Amino acid sequence: MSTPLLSLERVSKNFGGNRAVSDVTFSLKEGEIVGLIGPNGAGKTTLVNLITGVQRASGGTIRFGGLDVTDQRPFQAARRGLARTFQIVQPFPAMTVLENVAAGALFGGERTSRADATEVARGQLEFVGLAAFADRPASALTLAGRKRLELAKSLAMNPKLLMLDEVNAGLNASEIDGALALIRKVAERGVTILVIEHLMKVVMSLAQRLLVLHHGELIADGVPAEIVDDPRVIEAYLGGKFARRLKEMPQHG
Amino acid sequence: MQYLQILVNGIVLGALYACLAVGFSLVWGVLNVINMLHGSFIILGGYLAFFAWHSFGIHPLLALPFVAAILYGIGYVTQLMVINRVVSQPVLTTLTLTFGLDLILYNFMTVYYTATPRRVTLNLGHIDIAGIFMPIDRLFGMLLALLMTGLLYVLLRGSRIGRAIVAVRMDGAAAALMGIRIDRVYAITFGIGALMAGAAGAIFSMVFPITTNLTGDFLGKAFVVCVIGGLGSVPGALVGGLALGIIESFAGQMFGPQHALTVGFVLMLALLVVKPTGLTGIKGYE
Amino acid sequence: MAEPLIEVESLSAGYGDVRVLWDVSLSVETGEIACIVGSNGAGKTTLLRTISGLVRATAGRISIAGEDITACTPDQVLARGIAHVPEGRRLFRGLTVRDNLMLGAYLRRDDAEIARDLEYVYSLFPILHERQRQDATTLSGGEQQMCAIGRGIMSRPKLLMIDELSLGLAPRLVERLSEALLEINKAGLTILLVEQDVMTAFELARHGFVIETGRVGMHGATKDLAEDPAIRQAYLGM
Amino acid sequence: MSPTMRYVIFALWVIALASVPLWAGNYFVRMAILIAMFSGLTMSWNFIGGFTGYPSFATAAFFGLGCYAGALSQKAGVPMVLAWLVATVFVGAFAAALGAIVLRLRGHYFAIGSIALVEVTRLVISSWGSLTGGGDGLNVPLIQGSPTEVAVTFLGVMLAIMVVVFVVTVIVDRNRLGFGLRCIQQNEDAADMVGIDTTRYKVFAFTLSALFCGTIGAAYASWTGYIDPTDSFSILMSIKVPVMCILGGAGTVLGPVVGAATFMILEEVLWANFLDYNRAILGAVTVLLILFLPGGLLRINYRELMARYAARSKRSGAPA
Repeated sequence: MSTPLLSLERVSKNFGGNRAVSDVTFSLKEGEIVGLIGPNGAGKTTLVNLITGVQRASGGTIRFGGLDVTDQRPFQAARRGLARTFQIVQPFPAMTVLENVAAGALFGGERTSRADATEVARGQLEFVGLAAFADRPASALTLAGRKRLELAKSLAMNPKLLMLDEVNAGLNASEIDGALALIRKVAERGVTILVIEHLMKVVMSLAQRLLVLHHGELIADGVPAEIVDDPRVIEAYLGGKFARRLKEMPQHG
Repeated sequence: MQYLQILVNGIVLGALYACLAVGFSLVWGVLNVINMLHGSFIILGGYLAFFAWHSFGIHPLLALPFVAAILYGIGYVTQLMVINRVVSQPVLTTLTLTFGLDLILYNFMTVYYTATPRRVTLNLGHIDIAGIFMPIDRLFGMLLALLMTGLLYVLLRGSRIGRAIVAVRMDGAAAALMGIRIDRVYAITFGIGALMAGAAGAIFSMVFPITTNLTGDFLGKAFVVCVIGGLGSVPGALVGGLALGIIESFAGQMFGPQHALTVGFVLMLALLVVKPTGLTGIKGYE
Repeated sequence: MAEPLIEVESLSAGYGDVRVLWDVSLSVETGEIACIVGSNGAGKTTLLRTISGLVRATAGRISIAGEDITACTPDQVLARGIAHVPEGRRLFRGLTVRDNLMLGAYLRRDDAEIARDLEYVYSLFPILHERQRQDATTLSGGEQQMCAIGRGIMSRPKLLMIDELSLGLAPRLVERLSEALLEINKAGLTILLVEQDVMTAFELARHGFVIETGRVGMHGATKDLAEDPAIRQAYLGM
Repeated sequence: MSPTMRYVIFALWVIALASVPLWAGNYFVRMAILIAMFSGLTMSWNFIGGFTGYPSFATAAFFGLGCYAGALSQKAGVPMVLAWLVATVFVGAFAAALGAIVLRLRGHYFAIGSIALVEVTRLVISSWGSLTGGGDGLNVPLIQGSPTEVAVTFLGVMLAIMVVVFVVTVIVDRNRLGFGLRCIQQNEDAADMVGIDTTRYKVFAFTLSALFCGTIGAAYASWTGYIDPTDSFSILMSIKVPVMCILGGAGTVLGPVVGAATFMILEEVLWANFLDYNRAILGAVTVLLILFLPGGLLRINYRELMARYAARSKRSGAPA
């Protein structure tokens, strides 16, 4: 078996007395699409922050491509090929859409010149369908547009692993479908993808494997069909009483 | 015995510093605004007290409530009409704005009062206990400063408006859900900040000669006290003020009085870098 | 059928251009307990924040006892009788339990009545009386929720909105809080409960609304909703 | 505005300032020197305050250290121009060393820290009497020549520095560094996430903002022939410079030049006409600027303004 692209070993994060992430262990193979799900406050974003060096793990080891990256800084993560989009989109608002993506190409993708970076950026905007907006300021885009922009910016960094934090939050149904189609297209390029979602619905059709986080602990790791019937998952999402009730009900689903 | 004298001098100075800085600290902590007007507010308070005494023979103690009320009014209106418009903007904006306001106030003060040092001379004599020398006006000033600071503490802890100020500082959105109007509380807080500055000025005028040339120095002291003690709390300002007073007193003895100021600032820079939340520090504003 | 106390009609709202609520309608009758359930991120909290005036509605209408409050600021909404216990309790650090409770009565000036209401809250939750001089944020999670609910009651509202009653609390504490809510309700207060834990909400409330991605899906009597398998789908999305 | 247009405007402005001795007296030459000097300071501040968005009030610290480094070098026998270089390098090194520490602070704390920097440097210089002459100040060897010759020389010097800072600004604006700094200004966390080594970039910007303040300070000392701590480390300067930059348009290439010129001319007019109230009027200008023109003169959409004005006059002109 080849070495996994990303592996976490007993990773924890404490805030004061709170344990936001505790003893999480999992790994991602190259080319996989994996969903990381869990109710709000489960520690998903914290986990992504630990992987990208925004926050430092209180314990455990994170390896990326065999390299120990537990103590890296975010810009190092970016240059190593770990890109992410934010739950709350983080564009450079006063810059144009093109400049936003070019920033990704220039600094994260380590392009040598701005002209070169701009060229790459144009290609990525074409890919995500924002080419027509290239010269508009990023702040002028709709939310769905800004999410695409985030994606283009991350792709311009030429990532090996792309982490999408709640890419669908705030989008309507048709926009979500568009976003999912786009993610599949990205996956076809061979990029490993970790989709972070609190809505199970979204990742069901997309991911080959699901990781479920609850109260900072990894409570399930498996294929989607198994996950939805996992009593611990149902409890995490609908509450303990509902889970018990469901068990007593003769027929469901 | 000499050290005891230095310590006592430091404590007296420190009490005055606490009173001088506590309003600045409150404004910074609650509004997240660095109020560059604070130094001029102090001098304005001092001048008002001086002229009340000099022109009308009103004892500073009697003038103090009036001075405080005038400064409160000025602060309240300034915040409500001007600063509230940009209060949530970055520090460059708010700091520059209050600096602009300070230029205006400062200018009018120098034109009307000139920069001549002035002092209310009460000639109360001095006391001498166990070899420690203490002019009574200083002692009186210290007690007044502590009293004012204490009153602010009681106000913040025990009154309806005090609770509202603390609530706004801790959690603006939750405070709004209590029916608290944030813009009004900001204005009241800024008014209290100005009031405390004015009171400190009035007290200072009984102890040292004051002049508009001192506005920058006073503002600098307020910075240092805040950084040492942490933002927005009365106990923090008290700790910061006393610490600065004592440190300056000893530093003045050891390195000469002209270095006392430097030591305070160097200490503040060091502290900023090591522990930006101050010694007692609760982190401001979440 | 009883008069609706609060009515929300075709409400839309969001943050900037991020629209969170789409055409939401619901009403709560005077004297009842109603609940809003739905998975996280569905827009429940935003709905409460919009009713409270913390978030501006972009379309639609909110009214209490027939009076339009769509454009009201938070203090005006509170003055008209809607109190909001926010998600995560949001007690004020640095203030005692008693001060936190008193802040609930910030808009009131009738000191004698305030004192009576304070006694009432203490009788509902005696532990708060015991801890009244303690910094409110040093309380345990359940006690904090009691304090937050008490703080809501202190404004003497017509409607009490509670966001995530059971969040992070042990089942035993949730039972205790539920009993208290029933008692408050019996005393005449209408309650709108937002809850992640479906069964806790359904057991307490008579009417329920299910919010899915910013829209009201199913609604009706909670005893019917509880039997509906579609609930599970709304959460797990199969 | 196209880049070429910017360069043309700047070149014309420099030529205009350089031509002042040809058609006006010493008063105006002095004014031109000060405009060039503050343009240089304001463009310097623009690196950290405009491009990077860090509210630095440290200008006076760098300027003052430049004054003293230059003056002391000259007194020690270093030739004048070399002394200016010494001052430049010294102040640059000082900022680089300190930047790594101070730039860990953000927002209000950075602002206070930068103000403290001015106070500390001033206090150290004024207490170190044996070296700096303390509060009595320091005499700097004057250059030979008639007052007019001296003034013309220093006009040339200040304009040369101004041109250099402008060229550096243009270079920074067009390459990777400027792009990265803008990203930091817009959103520091996001900048970090796209692979920008934010700490290094910020230290760079801070050092750039200091470097030429050092040169200008040293040149200023040589020009005036006398410096003292109060004048060299004036907190007023530390705040005037950002105000100038905001007035023109922080973060733009030409904004600092426009702002410095506008402000200086305005200040001079006020000085001349309202001797007693010039500070108050300066304050009022600052307040109005912050409240009504936060983006600066260069960011006003003049075309739209004209269109609106035209529309209004048409409407009011139409029969009722």
